[in-house]
Amino acid sequence: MRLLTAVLRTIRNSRRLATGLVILALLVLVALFSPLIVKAVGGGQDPIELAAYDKWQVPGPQHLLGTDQFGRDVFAMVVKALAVSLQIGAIAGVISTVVGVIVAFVAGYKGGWIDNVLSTFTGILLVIPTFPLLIALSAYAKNVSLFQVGVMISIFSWPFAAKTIRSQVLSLRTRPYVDLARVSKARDIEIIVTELLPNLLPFIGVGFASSALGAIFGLVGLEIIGLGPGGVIDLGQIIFNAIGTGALTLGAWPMFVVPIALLTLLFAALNMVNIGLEEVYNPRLRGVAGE
Amino acid sequence: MKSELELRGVQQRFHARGVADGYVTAVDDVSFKLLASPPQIVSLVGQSGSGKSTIARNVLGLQKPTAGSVLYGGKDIFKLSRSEYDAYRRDVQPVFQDPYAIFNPFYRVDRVLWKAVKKFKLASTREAGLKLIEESLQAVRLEPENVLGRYPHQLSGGQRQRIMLARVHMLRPSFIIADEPVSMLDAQVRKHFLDILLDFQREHGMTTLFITHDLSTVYYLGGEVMVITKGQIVERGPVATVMHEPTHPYTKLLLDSIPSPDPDQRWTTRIQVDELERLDDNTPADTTKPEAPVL
Amino acid sequence: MTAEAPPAVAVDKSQDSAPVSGVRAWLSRHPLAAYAIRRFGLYLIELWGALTIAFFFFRLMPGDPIQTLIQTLQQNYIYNAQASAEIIARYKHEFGLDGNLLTQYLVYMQKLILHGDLGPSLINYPTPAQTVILRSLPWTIGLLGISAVMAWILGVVIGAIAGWRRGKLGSAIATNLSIALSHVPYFFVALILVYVFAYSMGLLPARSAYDSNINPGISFAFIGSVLKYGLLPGLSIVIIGTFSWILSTRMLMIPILGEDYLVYAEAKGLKNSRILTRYALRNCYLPQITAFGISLGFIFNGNVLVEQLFSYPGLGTTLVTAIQQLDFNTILGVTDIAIFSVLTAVLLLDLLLPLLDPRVKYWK
Amino acid sequence: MNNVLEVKGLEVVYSTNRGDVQAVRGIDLDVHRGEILGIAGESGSGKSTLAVALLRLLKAPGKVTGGSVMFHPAGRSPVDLLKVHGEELRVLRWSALSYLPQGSMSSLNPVMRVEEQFKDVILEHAPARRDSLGELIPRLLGQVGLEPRVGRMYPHELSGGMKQRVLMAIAVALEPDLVIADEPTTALDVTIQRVILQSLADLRTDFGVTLMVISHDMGVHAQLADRVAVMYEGRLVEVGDVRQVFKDPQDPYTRQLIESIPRLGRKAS
Repeated sequence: MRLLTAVLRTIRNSRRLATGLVILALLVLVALFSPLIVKAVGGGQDPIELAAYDKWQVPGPQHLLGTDQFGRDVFAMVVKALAVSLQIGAIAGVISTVVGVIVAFVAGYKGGWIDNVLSTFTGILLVIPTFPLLIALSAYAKNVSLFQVGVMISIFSWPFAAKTIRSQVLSLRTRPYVDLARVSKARDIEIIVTELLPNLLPFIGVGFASSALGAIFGLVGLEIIGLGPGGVIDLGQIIFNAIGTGALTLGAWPMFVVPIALLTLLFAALNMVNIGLEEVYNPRLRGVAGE
Repeated sequence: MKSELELRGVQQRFHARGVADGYVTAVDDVSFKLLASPPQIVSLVGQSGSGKSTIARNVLGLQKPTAGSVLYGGKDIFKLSRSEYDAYRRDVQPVFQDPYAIFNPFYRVDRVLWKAVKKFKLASTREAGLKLIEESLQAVRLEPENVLGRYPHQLSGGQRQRIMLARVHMLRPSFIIADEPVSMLDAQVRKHFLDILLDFQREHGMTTLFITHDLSTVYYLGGEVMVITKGQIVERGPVATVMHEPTHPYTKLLLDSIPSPDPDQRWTTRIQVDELERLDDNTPADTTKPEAPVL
Repeated sequence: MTAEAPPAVAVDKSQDSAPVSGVRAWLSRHPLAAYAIRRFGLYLIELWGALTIAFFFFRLMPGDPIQTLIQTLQQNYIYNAQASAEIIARYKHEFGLDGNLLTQYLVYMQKLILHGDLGPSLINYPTPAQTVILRSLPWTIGLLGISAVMAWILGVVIGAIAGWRRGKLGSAIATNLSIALSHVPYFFVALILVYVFAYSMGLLPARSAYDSNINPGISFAFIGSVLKYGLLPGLSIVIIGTFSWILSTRMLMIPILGEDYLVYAEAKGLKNSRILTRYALRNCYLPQITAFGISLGFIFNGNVLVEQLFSYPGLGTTLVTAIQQLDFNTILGVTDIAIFSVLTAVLLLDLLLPLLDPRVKYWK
Repeated sequence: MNNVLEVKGLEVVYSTNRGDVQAVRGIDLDVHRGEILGIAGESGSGKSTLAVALLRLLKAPGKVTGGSVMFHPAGRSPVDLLKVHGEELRVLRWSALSYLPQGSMSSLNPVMRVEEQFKDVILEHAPARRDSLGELIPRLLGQVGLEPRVGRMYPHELSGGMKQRVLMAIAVALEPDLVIADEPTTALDVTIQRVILQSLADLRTDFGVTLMVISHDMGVHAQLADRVAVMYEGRLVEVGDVRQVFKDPQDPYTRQLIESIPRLGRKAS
């Protein structure tokens, strides 16, 4: 309950954060209702079935965004693909945030050689180009599911979350209230969970948003090379499709423009959440931020 | 009853870059003993970087000394059995410097009091706990209804610092380790705070280790004083004696540096403080301090 | 009953009291040298760690590329010769696949470190992978290096001004555009640029790195052609890169505006332009140098797709081709080269930093 | 004209979303040429706001809502400090009106050598001295008891007291008419405080500057000031000769302030 009021207070303090969250909520809502929307578009039949309609229809009242080379309704495809893209963001976001948080707490709180080892390892993963590893992984691991791709992307995206949160843990663990908890016989795990974690929520939020961004970006990248997971259509795949079939030259611009616009909107929203949180919770930015 | 807290040859070194041997010695062979009875007030006075706050952390078991030991009832506090550890924690409690940072901004202020009730099993029921909390708040001249349920930022520095005293009042430790508890309070509030500490000594028999940079508060509290500089205690004795007949040149320098609030008693002589000597160690002045600079 | 953990002790402080050695004393008197040595040591550890991670990553990958390769080889032998164990063993040896994993690792690292040998490339057998990679390396370094540096300079300057003039319209536009676009993948912009400038307007080429009718060499025609062909892929990296540097520089700039030394500079009666450059910018571009190093790996990731889109003959394209052909030595080699390049660039930047920022040598 | 500064009816408010808070309420104050004027008061009394307003460094949400501040720099025509803007104000700064901030604040640019921070202000206002810089900076540093090599150092290599001394040397580099010092001894160790107070007194003797010293510490005023002005809740409750203020305070608040000074049972030497 108190968490909720704290969250609401935070949102009220930043228009940027609020805007980002609203856009995000709208996109999530569309994704949640995507089965219904798709159904409504199809009006009894599956609009994403092969040869459901004539191919390469231009946008019109029947097909808001036209149809593709297989005669599928592009609008329905985009709605469904949005859900998939959000899903991958959520999967990878959760996994990398959880891993990142654990590593950050162990490294930041325990310190010493454990911190050295973990930080060096995190540093390596942060700096080395991981995309080759990712594409190679998906190339070899054929017929991967969406979840597996999410896990694969998380392998490379947790260091970002770990790095941000570790530096916060380092600064928080020397706070006097941590000392006070210690002299009140609190154990390490208790201090981490009750004293540190609540104050780190915004940074964990930032870590989640960044990882989700990275994952969506990563999946789109895989699709562009043609190495995405089988059986699902995500926004990247529609773009890949549009390029591959020369949809641009055929005048089927929505196949290309709409997914890009949606992804850009999604990136912008997540980024606004990111920056909004940073501005609200960084006391040095708080005083002077805002335009 | 374990009625002694003793530092025996405590040394604390920290890693530091850019200094002669890679270490700075914050505390250097410090020994002293605090007795629970008769209750006493012992002040530890020194300037920034003298090592006085590190000693507080050593005594509280927050920092293990590089050498020497901190003994509670004759036993090293870092080697206590579980029951001894419980007793030590109960018996040695702090008041910290910064009344803002001592509260976790996420929680209401009464949480620190409830934590004390629960962790040290001061009361078995919620009602009994609340009664205890209210009593202790009143003992430090706070109205329970004015502070309970508030967030830290809604209270003044003086109120917050007194909540920490209320916590001490509840726990009734034999030893209070007070690390610059009044340096961030205004003059009026400061006097209040010191009076409560004196009350605690008289009425509840608590012994206080009072760490400060300010000789005038030491004078107000009375009792014993130890002067520390560069990690070493250079002079100790009853406050009146040390203030009136200082023997160590550093104590004299400290006393001479307090500006007299009388325009007819202006300094006529000059003192030289050679800050440049630090440069000759090739020591970056601001990076060798092991602790965060105090505000 | 014995004590459970004694109270947690502040940890980053050493407990040992080793005697002062001559080396340590020397290092403490030469903080800059100590910094450089420490940094180089870290570089070696990172390099070793990253190469090791990459090696085991590829060898332990699900789907076993090695097995696939062996199968391909075996199939080939059926047509070429008898599938004799001897021949397979020889190929295994040549590709570094004989022995257990540890042996393979040791042999691989030994060849790599002592001879710079990455093993033969599968598709170009028997050309070694390093030869294949070295052909494409200059293209990537040229494209990525120039565009990354340009994006950094543009972004830091614009971002600093946007922070400095916050509240003004121009600053608000730059800031909000950056917020919207800074996380957009490079190839989105690349796609749009291709659509507008290559397909619609036909102004610029959309594929390859230079006009195939011109002979490569040091000639104006060739260089002009390289620039012309590199413009679109480069631009896509520059545009998005600039936006993200604008954003982070602005975030660094705004707290600096509240710093006492800026108030002091104003009280000194210095000219605004001077305060901006000598006081504000000088304090906010320094952390961005470190950030630039860290971003390089990330930029390389995005660059792979851009190269692919433009069929630019750089590392990214080589990598994607190699993956499609299961040329595992080349894949691992590209990864190794990318790791080496990025880590070395970061090292050089970090070594450069103390010359620009007097505080660095005391950092941990 | 014997006054360097004549403040009349100065009002400063801070606008908050719960209405305006008046920080300075109608202050009248003259600063005599060559004197050291102490401004005393507890935290929240408005003394720092006064300093910032006089220096024209007041930032939103603070705003001057009334009054005038006539400034009489030697050899220039008098100006109302509240009415000068842009280039005119910039030229006035440092050569006529200079500022000594608290040394523990990060007023020195962390990435510039100390001598560079002398140079930029000297060259800005007195470009003719370019050739004599090599001699001028060490002399200024020497004046506050610092060795010439301090000029080659960076702020992070200096202790708090040294930083304060560097700031003092920069403050008088152009022999300004008035130096406004805001809590110049706060957050320093007592021994360093004494040295700084001595050096401040020297500045007046050596450079003939007028000093306005803002401090919450009554001991500082007793040791340093010629006259003391006491502020309470944004008003001046008392202005007078330092002896009169300490020995015979007229205002009850001043009396209270002086009584609350903790005293040691030992006389300072």
